[in-house]
Amino acid sequence: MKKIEAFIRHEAFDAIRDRLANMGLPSMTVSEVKGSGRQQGYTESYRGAKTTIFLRPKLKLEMAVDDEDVESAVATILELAHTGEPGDGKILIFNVAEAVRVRTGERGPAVLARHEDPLAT
Amino acid sequence: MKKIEAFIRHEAFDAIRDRLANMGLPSMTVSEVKGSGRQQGYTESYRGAKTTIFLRPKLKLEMAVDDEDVESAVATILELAHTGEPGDGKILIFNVAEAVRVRTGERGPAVLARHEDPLAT
Amino acid sequence: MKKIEAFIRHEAFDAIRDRLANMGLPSMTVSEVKGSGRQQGYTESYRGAKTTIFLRPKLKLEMAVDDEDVESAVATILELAHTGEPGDGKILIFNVAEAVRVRTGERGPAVLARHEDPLAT
Amino acid sequence: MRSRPLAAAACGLGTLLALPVAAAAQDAPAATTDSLAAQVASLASAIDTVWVVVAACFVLFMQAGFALLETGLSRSKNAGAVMAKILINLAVAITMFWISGFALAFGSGNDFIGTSGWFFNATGFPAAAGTAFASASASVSSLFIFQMAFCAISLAIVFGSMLDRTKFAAYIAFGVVFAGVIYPMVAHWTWGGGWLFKDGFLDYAGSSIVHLQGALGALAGAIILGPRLGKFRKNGEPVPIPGHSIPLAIAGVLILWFGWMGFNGGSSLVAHGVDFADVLLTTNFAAAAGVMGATLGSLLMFRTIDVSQMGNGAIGGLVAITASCAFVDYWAAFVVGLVAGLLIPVVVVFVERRGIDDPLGALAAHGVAGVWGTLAIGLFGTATRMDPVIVDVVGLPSRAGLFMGGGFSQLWVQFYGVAATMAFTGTLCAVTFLAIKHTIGLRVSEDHEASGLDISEHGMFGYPESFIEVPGAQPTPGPAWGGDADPSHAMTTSTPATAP
Amino acid sequence: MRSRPLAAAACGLGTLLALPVAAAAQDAPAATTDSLAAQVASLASAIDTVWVVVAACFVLFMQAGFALLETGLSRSKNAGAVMAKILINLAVAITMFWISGFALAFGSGNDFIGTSGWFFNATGFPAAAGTAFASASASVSSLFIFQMAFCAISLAIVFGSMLDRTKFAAYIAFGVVFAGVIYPMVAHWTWGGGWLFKDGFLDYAGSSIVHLQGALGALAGAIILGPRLGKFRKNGEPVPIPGHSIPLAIAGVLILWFGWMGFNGGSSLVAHGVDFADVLLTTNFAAAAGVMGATLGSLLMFRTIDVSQMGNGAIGGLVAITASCAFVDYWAAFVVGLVAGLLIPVVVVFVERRGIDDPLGALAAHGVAGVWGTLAIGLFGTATRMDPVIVDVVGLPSRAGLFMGGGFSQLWVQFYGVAATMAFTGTLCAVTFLAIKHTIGLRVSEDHEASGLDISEHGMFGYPESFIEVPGAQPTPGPAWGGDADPSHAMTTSTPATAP
Amino acid sequence: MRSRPLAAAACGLGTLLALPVAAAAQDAPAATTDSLAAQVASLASAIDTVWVVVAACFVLFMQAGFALLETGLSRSKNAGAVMAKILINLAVAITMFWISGFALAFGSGNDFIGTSGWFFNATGFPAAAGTAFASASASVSSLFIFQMAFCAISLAIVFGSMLDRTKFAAYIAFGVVFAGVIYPMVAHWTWGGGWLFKDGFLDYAGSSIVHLQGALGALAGAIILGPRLGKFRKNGEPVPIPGHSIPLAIAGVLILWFGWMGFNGGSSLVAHGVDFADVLLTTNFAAAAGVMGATLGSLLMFRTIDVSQMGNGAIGGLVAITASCAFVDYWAAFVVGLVAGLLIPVVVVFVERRGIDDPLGALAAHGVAGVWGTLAIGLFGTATRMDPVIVDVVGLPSRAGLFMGGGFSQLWVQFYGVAATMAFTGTLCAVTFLAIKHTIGLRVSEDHEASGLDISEHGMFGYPESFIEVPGAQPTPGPAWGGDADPSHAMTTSTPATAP
Ligand SMILES: Nc1ncnc2c1ncn2[C@@H]1O[C@H](COP(=O)(O)OP(=O)(O)O)[C@@H](O)[C@H]1O
Ligand SMILES: Nc1ncnc2c1ncn2[C@@H]1O[C@H](COP(=O)(O)OP(=O)(O)O)[C@@H](O)[C@H]1O
Ligand SMILES: Nc1ncnc2c1ncn2[C@@H]1O[C@H](COP(=O)(O)OP(=O)(O)O)[C@@H](O)[C@H]1O
Repeated sequence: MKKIEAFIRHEAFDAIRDRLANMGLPSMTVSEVKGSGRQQGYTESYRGAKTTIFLRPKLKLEMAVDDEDVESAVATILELAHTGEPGDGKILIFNVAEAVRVRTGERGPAVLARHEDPLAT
Repeated sequence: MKKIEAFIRHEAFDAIRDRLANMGLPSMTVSEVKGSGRQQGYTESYRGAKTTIFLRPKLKLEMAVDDEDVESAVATILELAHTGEPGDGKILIFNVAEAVRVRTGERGPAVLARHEDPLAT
Repeated sequence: MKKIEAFIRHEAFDAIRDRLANMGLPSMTVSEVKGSGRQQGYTESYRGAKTTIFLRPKLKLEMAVDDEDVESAVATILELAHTGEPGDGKILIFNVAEAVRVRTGERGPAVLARHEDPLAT
Repeated sequence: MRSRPLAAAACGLGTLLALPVAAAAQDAPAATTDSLAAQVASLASAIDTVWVVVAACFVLFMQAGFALLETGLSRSKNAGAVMAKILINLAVAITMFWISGFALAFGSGNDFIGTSGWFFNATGFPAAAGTAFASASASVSSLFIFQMAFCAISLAIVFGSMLDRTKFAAYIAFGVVFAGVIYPMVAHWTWGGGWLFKDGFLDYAGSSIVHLQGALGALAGAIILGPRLGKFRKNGEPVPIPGHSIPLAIAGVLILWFGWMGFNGGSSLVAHGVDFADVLLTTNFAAAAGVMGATLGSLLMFRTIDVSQMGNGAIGGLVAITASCAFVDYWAAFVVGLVAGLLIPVVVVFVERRGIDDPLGALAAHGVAGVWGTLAIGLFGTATRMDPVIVDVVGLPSRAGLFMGGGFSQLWVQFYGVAATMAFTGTLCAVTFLAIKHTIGLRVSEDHEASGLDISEHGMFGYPESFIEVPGAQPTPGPAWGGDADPSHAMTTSTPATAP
Repeated sequence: MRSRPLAAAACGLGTLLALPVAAAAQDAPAATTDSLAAQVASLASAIDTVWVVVAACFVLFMQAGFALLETGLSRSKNAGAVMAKILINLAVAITMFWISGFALAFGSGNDFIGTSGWFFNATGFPAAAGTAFASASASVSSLFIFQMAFCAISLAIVFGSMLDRTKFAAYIAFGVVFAGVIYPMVAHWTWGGGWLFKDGFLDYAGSSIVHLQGALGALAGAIILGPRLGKFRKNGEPVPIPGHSIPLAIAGVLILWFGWMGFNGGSSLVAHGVDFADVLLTTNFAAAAGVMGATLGSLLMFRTIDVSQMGNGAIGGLVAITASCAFVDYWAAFVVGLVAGLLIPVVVVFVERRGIDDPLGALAAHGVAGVWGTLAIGLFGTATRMDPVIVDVVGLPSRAGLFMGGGFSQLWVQFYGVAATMAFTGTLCAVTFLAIKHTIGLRVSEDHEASGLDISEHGMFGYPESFIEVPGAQPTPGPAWGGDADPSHAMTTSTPATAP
Repeated sequence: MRSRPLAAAACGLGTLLALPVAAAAQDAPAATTDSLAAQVASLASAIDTVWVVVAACFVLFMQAGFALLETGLSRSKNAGAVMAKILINLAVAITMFWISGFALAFGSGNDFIGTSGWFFNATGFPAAAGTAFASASASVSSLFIFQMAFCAISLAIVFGSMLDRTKFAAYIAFGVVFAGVIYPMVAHWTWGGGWLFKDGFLDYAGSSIVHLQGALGALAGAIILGPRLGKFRKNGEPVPIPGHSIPLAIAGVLILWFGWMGFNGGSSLVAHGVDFADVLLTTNFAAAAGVMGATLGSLLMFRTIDVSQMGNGAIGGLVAITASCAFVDYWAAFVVGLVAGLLIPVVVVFVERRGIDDPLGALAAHGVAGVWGTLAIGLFGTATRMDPVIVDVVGLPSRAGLFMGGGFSQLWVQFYGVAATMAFTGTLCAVTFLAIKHTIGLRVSEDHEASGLDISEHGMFGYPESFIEVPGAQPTPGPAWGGDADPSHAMTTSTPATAP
């Protein structure tokens, strides 16, 4: 079991979510974060006082998947989040020691398995 | 040392936090996230234009604990976050390579040890 | 490759970001979280009804770095986030199984390497 | 016409109205005292009408005050539903006051109810046709607007204690009954020349007629609805649910304060031959004292200076002085407001202890303050100020308040006037709410309440970007935030990047 | 002077004005009928002026209503830019109406255009110098203020459909042309005594002159700008972009409702010798019906009670009754408003289906409702109410609306009046916007739009704390939140910690 | 009574006021010129009173404007505390103006101070008893309300530069001294017939008396308080702290703009026999020019169109024209406003460079603009407009401004009037703030400041949901958001789920 953490642009999310859901991987969590990186800062100005801001709004996408789905999920994100401009973000992959489904108490890879759930598409 | 990440419903949090604090595990971090999963989307409507939204507000609970506390913490979360309806969420467990307490600079499992801290209950 | 997760005070962030950027580690992501820990709760009051709140605003700093940079990054955070009062936070370190740069598709430690990027300072 | 376009403009805009006064002044062969007297009477009516209309507009504007106050004190997931409620209630109040309210309140009839003038059929108002009324005072239309705005205020108060959990349809159903029947009947008793009027009951601008009635509806509604989910812990302890925006709530209070100048000031219904502005002094002194009283009370009771209580203090002071503003001296007005302010936190806690969930504090600010203000006339009223009504109009012997050496007689009238209002309005409101509860339903389902009324009843949040994805809501920083000051758009220079 | 400081105060403050009336009443040897007649005429003028000035202030205040409505319905990344737009547009409208607007609209000239009185040079207005106008009615200054406020409203309407993507400089450029030339010319046709006036075209307070003109600008602008990024899916389906704050938007609607009392009420331009308050009844009935109509329409069409549509319903009802408020009976006013309200969701959907992105719904609420309200006079106008203008002022034979037995004649005039306005204003607005587009540019770059106008055009977000770091924005909980009630600051007791 | 319920209603509501005018018109045996003259005088008073009262209400409403402006420009963790401040300050100002302010300002006394009429004891005002004042102009009560509202405005200005760090108790302490002593004394010098009045110093509606005084308090306060934590970097460079809501701030500006119509317009104190509406033209032209000036200034200095500066430009233009609105021509009003607007960004930067932290920009918008506007009379005043005061009332020889060919005499008076105000008010405010600092304390602790005033002084955030958990604040999506359109609640159809 692996967890994918991807720091991406907001604009990319809808397409990624759709594609992954179609692949049977609708389960994920996103959060609003601010990122600093190679992308240039911007300047705000208020009554003449200026500040340069290095943090920019990004989305953090977290999804735990079964080992066999990691590469396809990463490929999807890579394809759809890519613009070629600085600020495209990074994808990190972690080992998951254990996964539990709260609704059922199930554990292990089954919890993260691909599923063709009509509701979730 | 393990880190537990639980994606849960908002309603469940207060009870979980109380129980864990009573167990000597008051240390945790929560954040507002949006989740997609098996739970059904909902439809918003504005001036007749409709959109189906798949993301729903969830809480992400992160707590690093000593190995011996993992199971009791997971059991607590499982018990109190469980409703049996889709949307109950998932719990992921990760290995922590190292933990440091900023206040003291201490490292290792001691940092995550259970503590009967009166202030924190 | 390692990922550092640090739960810190808001006040500490600017200095940490500056120092790390100067060290060639400008890439990181921060998010607003609420933390519970050893730090004391506070009481709010509305029309005489009182509640004690245990969660306090914190910043979560996430940065994936190459193995060789872990210690210097942790030392920097430790130094600048430290006040000695409860609430200083904790630093957790995780192994990263893989890292990918979305802009280029590159993988591996190179993605997280230190870089003297003028734009990012 | 060519050479006088401005006059034409006036005509085009203004239905060109006969202008008898002006005409007389210019080309009439000679002004006679009779023609002048007629013109003077017409001007007197005009000035009264202007004041009443302006005051009515101020009162109408108080709807914006209630809207902000209520939305500010509700949770943000219900913020849009509050605004929908205000709009539909205002619409219902206006419509019902036109259909039946004005007739029941001000039509001729008996001591309890008016029975003529449905649909504001002016011929139903003998008084309106009477020359005295028509020529000497404000136009009947202006009086209608003023009274209509009052009725809408009373209805708006009702739902302050019912925020965050009431069904949209219930607003309409209750509004029809309240604005169409309940409120006007009680208004008739005093302002329509009914039995309370004949007994010398005084309520200058409606502490009990407008505010207490609204609060009684609020009380009945809050009890029948029950508290919001999560408002009380299992042990009955209240949980703070402090609304989502104190700035909006207090902006609402300030709008109400402003509108009250029309509320009390306009209740003279005349602007000439009387110092109608004097009630604005008592009104402002009481409001100021109300703020101070609630500040002090909050500090003593809660050991904190609760901002929402300060706002309620202002409202409480204003509500209390509404009945008495024309009948008490300045110092007494200050006392009336101060006591009202001090009562606010006490009553708020008392209400909450009873398990009643009143998000706005309407029961304290409009209910208890309304009762107190009405009774205060019986305590602080001066003969000098009361005689013009009690003696000259009603025809009773002169009276004064208890503390002004006048004995208990006025206090007694005030007391049973309030008691009758409470019994009558309280009962009818409770019956109406119960009827709604058992037919179309009064409270939304638990699911809807948890989801928030905005999404469940209106399909969209009041603060959409807080809860759902809005395309483009998150500013996506492109070069516009960075260093590419595009020299081509001179007026819209973006800020140059300073990154080295 | 020593013994009369209050009088002195009056002087110091008030340019010490001759007070002929008072003087006459005191020390004049004897009041003659002639001197009294002069005084009466002066008072008549004063009372008209007071009413017109107050009404003008209400109309000016509507700018705050539009500001809140528009900012509420734009996304929060553009919220500050909306406020900048309101300020600069108001400034431009005032300035241009002073320079050329009033002269073009109300100066003497021909049937199509006024040609005198630039820079509000009062000597350019023969009518103003005429005794009838000067002595009998409101002062020319007060009329200027009133008309100026109207012009600014018309301009404010234009940009409601252009939110979230228009360049700041374009507001100025368009405002100069619209307030300085387009609006006043059409106003001249009717209110300035021009050709439509002579034909008996009726538009009491500007359903077509103010609102339709604004909506035509909005239509031209929205088409030429194109929709916001992300507003339509590739298949043309609209995506909801619901703004960021319904509470602010509806607070804006309530301010507009209040301001409309001055808008319609003040359009009598006189306060004496006529029941000017009566139009406030029709106005409120139509507004109430508009809310109900839009509520019903939204429920039927969308199966949800859209709060923004309810607000648009109120505006639609008010816009529709603006032309007809003085010419129709109460029931007809209700019908006019109800139809306007029902039309709102229909038109909103129709507009969106055409690929036009109108964030505010201005085309429905100001455009279609404006047309409907203007035509409604030809349907529901009564001879009793129309005669004072049609017969007494314009000098045409008596007429009534179609449904009131008057045949098609008035409807026909109303129709071609509207048609002419649409052709003229629509064309000129489109030309102006095209000219702007091809010179200084009308729309911001995609990058700027995505970043939001606030940061890209104004260097700072309207809600800074939401998007950027503000030093100290995040409250850092120190002991102040905890148990250290510092006993030294009595008034500011912090809440004691209860943690065990 | 039975047959005339509406008249009865009027009575019940309105203390049934003798209605001499109407009575005379109907049943008096014959109207004599004497009785008519009395009635005309009474009407003249009534119309003046109506205008003054309405204007006073507008000025009172400006409190809502300041509330929104200040809360918008403070950080959201302090947003509730700002509202508390407005409420308590208004309460204190009203109370103190009643107790001592009106007596000191307008009571009879000497050239420097009034000494009669404490607690608005009307018998303390010989002038009020004088027939000229009582019968010819607005009622003394209405004048009190108007002046009271002015005093409250001046106090409100003080704290704009002290946001985000001042102790609650300090508002009360300073308010008592400022509204009870400092402000009224300076008001007496000019408006109370004092030494500046006798020298021909002109300040029509208070550029220096109201606004400059407030700004001097703001300056003293800001210096003694010191800047907010984090406002300046170690090298002295200012850090932007842009407040939390530009929409609220600019809505506040628009409310102020509206209120200013009463502020300047009502300062005539009469409505008849004079074109009191004319000052509204100069007022609006200056406001418009102020917006343009600040827009241009901001673009030139900052290379960005700062929205808060645009708002300050409007205020600056209005403040500047406040003194001069009745004394300068339209074009000059435009220039006065334009210069004030251009000065805004310059002064804001200058103030910040001095290390003074003025979150609102009050020193620029009320201080420097107030000085400029007062001096502008000495530059642009015309003899035609000044003579009615300078010659007819004060009894000095005719004068005009420097640029109007009048030499330096008026400019000199204006100059030393401003200088005296600055010295006197500046000193007393500084002394008061220092006294507060060394007794009850002026500034909250660093901890409290970091936590925010809302939680530390008021126990609850102004936006609770942003910072703490509110039960049920987060909408919990149950089936209500999904597909279970519950068919039982017809009016409240939830949106059906479309998920396949
Ligand atoms: N090493 C990292 N650790 C955590 N987050 C990162 C890291 N590198 C990049 N990010 C996230 O990705 C976003 C884009 O990174 P950036 O450096 O601009 O892209 P690129 O790698 O293409 O140069 C950042 O804003 C940040 O949120
Ligand atoms: N594989 C996953 N990766 C990340 N987050 C997940 C994953 N699965 C579920 N979640 C989180 O848990 C929430 C509930 O998941 P859901 O699929 O509805 O529950 P269930 O597993 O009971 O069907 C989601 O909204 C999401 O936030
Ligand atoms: N075990 C943990 N897991 C997750 N977050 C933690 C943990 N311990 C601390 N934190 C985070 O760090 C913050 C500070 O922790 P606290 O316990 O007050 O510090 P200290 O360790 O110095 O006593 C908390 O508010 C929380 O956000």
